[in-house]
Amino acid sequence: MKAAVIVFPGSNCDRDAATALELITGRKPQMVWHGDAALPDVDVIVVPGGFSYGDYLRSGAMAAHSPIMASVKAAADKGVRVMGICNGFQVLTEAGMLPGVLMRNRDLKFICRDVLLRVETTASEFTSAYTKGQVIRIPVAHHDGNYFAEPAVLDELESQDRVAFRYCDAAGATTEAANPNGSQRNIAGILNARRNVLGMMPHPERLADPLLGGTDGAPMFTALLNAFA
Amino acid sequence: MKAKVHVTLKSGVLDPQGKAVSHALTALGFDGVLGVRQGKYIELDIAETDPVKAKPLVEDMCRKLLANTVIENFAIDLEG
Amino acid sequence: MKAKVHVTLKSGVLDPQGKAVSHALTALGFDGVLGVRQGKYIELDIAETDPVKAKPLVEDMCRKLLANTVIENFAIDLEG
Amino acid sequence: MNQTVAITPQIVAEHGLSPSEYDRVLAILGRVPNLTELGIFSVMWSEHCSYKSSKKWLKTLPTRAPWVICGPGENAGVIDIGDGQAAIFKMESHNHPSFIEPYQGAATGVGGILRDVFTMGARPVANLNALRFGSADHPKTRHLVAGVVAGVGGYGNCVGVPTVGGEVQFHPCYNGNNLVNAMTIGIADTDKIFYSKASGVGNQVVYVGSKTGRDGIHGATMASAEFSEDSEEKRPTVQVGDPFTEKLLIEACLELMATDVIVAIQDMGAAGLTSSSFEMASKGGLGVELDLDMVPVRETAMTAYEIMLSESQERMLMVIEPGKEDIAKAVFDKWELDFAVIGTLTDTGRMVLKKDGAVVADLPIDPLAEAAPEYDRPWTPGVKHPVIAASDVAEKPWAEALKALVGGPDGSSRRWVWEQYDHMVMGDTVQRPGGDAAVIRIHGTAKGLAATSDCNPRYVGADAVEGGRQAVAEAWRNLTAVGATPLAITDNMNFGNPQRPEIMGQFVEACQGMGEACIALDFPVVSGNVSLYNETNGQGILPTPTIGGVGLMPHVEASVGIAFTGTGQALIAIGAEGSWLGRSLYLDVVCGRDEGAPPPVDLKVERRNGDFVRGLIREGLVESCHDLSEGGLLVAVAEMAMASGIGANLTVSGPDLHAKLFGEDQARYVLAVAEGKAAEVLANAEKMGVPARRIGSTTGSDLVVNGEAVAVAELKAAHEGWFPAFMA
Ligand SMILES: Nc1ncnc2c1ncn2[C@@H]1O[C@H](COP(=O)(O)OP(=O)(O)O)[C@@H](O)[C@H]1O
Ligand SMILES: [Mg+2]
Repeated sequence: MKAAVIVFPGSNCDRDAATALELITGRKPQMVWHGDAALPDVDVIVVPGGFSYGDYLRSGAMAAHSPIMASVKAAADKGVRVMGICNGFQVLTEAGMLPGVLMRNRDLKFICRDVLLRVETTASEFTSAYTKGQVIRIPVAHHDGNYFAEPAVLDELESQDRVAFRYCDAAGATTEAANPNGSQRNIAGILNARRNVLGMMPHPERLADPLLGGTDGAPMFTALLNAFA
Repeated sequence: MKAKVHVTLKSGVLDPQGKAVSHALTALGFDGVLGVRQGKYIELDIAETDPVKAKPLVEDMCRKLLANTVIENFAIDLEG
Repeated sequence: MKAKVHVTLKSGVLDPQGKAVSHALTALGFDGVLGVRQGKYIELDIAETDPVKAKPLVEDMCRKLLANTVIENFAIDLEG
Repeated sequence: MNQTVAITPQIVAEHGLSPSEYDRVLAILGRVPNLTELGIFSVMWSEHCSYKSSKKWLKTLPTRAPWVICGPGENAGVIDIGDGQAAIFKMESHNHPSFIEPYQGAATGVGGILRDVFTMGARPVANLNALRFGSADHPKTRHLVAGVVAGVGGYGNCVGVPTVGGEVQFHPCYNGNNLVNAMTIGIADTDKIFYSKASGVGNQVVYVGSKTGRDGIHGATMASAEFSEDSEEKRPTVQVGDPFTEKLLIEACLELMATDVIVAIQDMGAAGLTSSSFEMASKGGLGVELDLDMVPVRETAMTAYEIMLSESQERMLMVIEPGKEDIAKAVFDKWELDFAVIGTLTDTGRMVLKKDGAVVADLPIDPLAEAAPEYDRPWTPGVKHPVIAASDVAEKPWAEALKALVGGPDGSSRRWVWEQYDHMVMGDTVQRPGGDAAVIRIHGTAKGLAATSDCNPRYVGADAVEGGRQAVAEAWRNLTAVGATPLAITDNMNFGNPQRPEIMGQFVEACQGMGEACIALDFPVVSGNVSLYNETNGQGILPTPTIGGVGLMPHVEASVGIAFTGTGQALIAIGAEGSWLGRSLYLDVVCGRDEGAPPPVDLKVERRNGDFVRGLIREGLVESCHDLSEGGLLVAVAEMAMASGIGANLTVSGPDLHAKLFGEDQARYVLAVAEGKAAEVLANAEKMGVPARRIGSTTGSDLVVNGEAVAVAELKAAHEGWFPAFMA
């Protein structure tokens, strides 16, 4: 599996994503500077977390319009897998590659902590190594993770089985109390219609190494690896 | 010339910031705060001096960057 | 009645957001962006109907919460 | 033009120079300075830049050890951590700005300390923050807490450096002067460390980063001046931070540092371009000539005075060899940062500033630095307080007392704070906040760094010698409790007005105590910062020498946390039985008495007990470990239980049960060890002459003391509930 990680000015989980990818796939991803004209020929593109352009104006807004995103979009249209984590998810929505927006957290505060997610679909190359309904523990670290879309859009996401993860409690119930940021219908991650683009607020790359306190994030990368085995 | 842009949330979109401000004002003892909505105010200094040309230019800026039209409206005032 | 509040950075205070927006607009190909300043726009719905009383009330809100007068200015418009 | 402003005694006074200091200015120059020159003297001789009241005593602190590569005097301290790598760290205060504008004051505090560290060639890998606020029921406190915490997080999260530890305390002495002490740790290769000493006549002086504006002019003098009631009204200019630009600056500097272009580099911190250029030239024994028209500015018509005194953030000054500008410029262009050659190094020993083709300042560098005032301020020793016998302290039911301690402002969980900080970014956080010390893996290695910040100002206020010792010992103990070898400290000395002999006495005595502990524990001071005049209307803060400690783990996976890891483990107490209630949290919170002498620190015992505990952890004999500090034995055990949800059954026999459970005697730890290892651990302790005794086991979901039970869940609700309820 060949992977690339896009680096914007202000990205800061680019190295974390690369470290996790290398740990699990055994192969170093290519780091692609936003100003580079061409995207290398890869199977997977990660748009990492961080604060591209400081998250000024709106999270992800400026990065979404950088030239490299046009190439990422073109690659996705050809079927390349694109995974947006945290700020990467914000960039993908701002770029119109995923529906909805990520607004300021309900409590207006930055939140960094482990949350529980329920795996809503295994019908994607990102989530196939989990079981449907499985409850996993993954950290969030964001100020703007409050997923919003019009009800019709949410209905469509649900009817097409495109909700990848929801915030839930230990029993798997998607309660209000288990929702860290006020996201509509507890949505933590979604897929595009073609199912080759995933955006999620939680950071699977942060719990992929047992030394860091858990490995529930690792199956995301294993699944991708298997898709190219 | 100057362009003053107001970016506001569409009605129907929940505004956590506005809600928090309203809450905080009440907590500070300000009674009678019925509602608060928070938006952005952006002042642009542009080289264009012809309002007829400036208007669509700034609209384009709003659509491409300054506002996210999924949830936000924008309004533009041009000045001298 | 409605109070429209503009909170802007005092002149001379660094505006990282405005700076970044200006940069991004130029990168998007908008020439002739000479400067950008970003502020907040807050719409308040208040129970008070008398403008003479509303003005000092909203001023007080600005001073206590909506603006930090160390670095920000505020302006208030009252409506209907 | 400012050159024509007449220098009146009033203008001199407004610049914070005393008449005798101004006489010195006249003597050095042999003429009246112009306004720009006066401004330069004023900031260079401010308390903040010159350490004029504190220098004499700071010099007494031990700063050496075989692993110290660079002690105080540079931007940050440097220690050897093996394998060709160094840890570079420092702590710095941003107290006054954070009181006036909590968000930006705290944010720019973090930005400033980050620059101190990466300017030396280190990639910042961890931030800590020690925060002290007024009493929880003071009307301003919540607003300050909210703003400061958001500011610390806003900056650190955006630059992508994890904030892994710190402290939060409340005390009425901080009502008018909160403390914000920020610490950064970075990692560099030992052969790639950059210093600020300029060299090479003819080399270029280069400005990089953000443009210069009119912000924070007089910030350095403000930070050294006592507050009065109306300074809140005057609201002096504070700087606004731009963490995005800082992130670019980090990446750009580190990229350029990988080449051989940089001769010397210095961040522009307090007193901006003035102190950075002055210090670089002064250290190199050289002169410097700057063309202020070349300085990137973001406002029009800035005067020389303003350019030299601006404290705009996210700026650096470098010396590079001529001919290498293009390499440097290409890097800064890539990161879209300003880059300008603004001057050259000369052999004149003078600082010459030009603007609009004219010389606007011409000052001798060495005399100005050497003649910087240094005071031996009068001081009086602190009044000793009586030792309070346990039998003179009311004995309240333990469960009630425990709930009050873990569920009050002092003892409650700080989760509300550290969950607003990204403490995991960079993917190396092995022990997250909430334990004794944070542990991060050194990226790409099996090693780890541990970090903590500590001070108990109530102890220092009661006895500054003992309190100074204790602060250093507690930092050492917290590092030990995770299994790390403590290596060195940075200190942030926060005190009141040094012109009052009793305050100066606190400073002198705290230095004495700290120094003794540093020597006994092989734990030298490698960097630090002094913040004086923390007073409002003559009300000083408690003396607060915050200690930031750093330790090393050869095998990071061997580190332990405070959370119990299972039931059926033996609980072993290391160190003497509790007896000391003077200045304890119990006496203060439960009995409403903030009285007596603080617990004495026996540094030999401290070292012996700590070395023993660390050894056990390294041998893999320990499941979890917690040192005993505020609240004593029972609070420590309760914290271990609450962190895990697992209960414990303890047997502790009276008399003076309250002192045994809540006494704050020093040099103590609680260990949870596998039942099968308990005998071995106790036998080892006996061999080493370390007091150790079995106090109980981990079991169930209740905390049981002598047969009486409290649900851990109930304690946890109180512990986790206080902060969010307070801030709601
Ligand atoms: N401002 C803060 N930022 C980050 N972590 C904090 C902060 N305040 C407290 N903590 C964390 O909470 C835990 C408890 O702090 P404290 O009670 O001061 O510990 P100790 O008594 O062991 O010194 C520590 O892990 C500490 O790092
Ligand atoms: Mg501790």
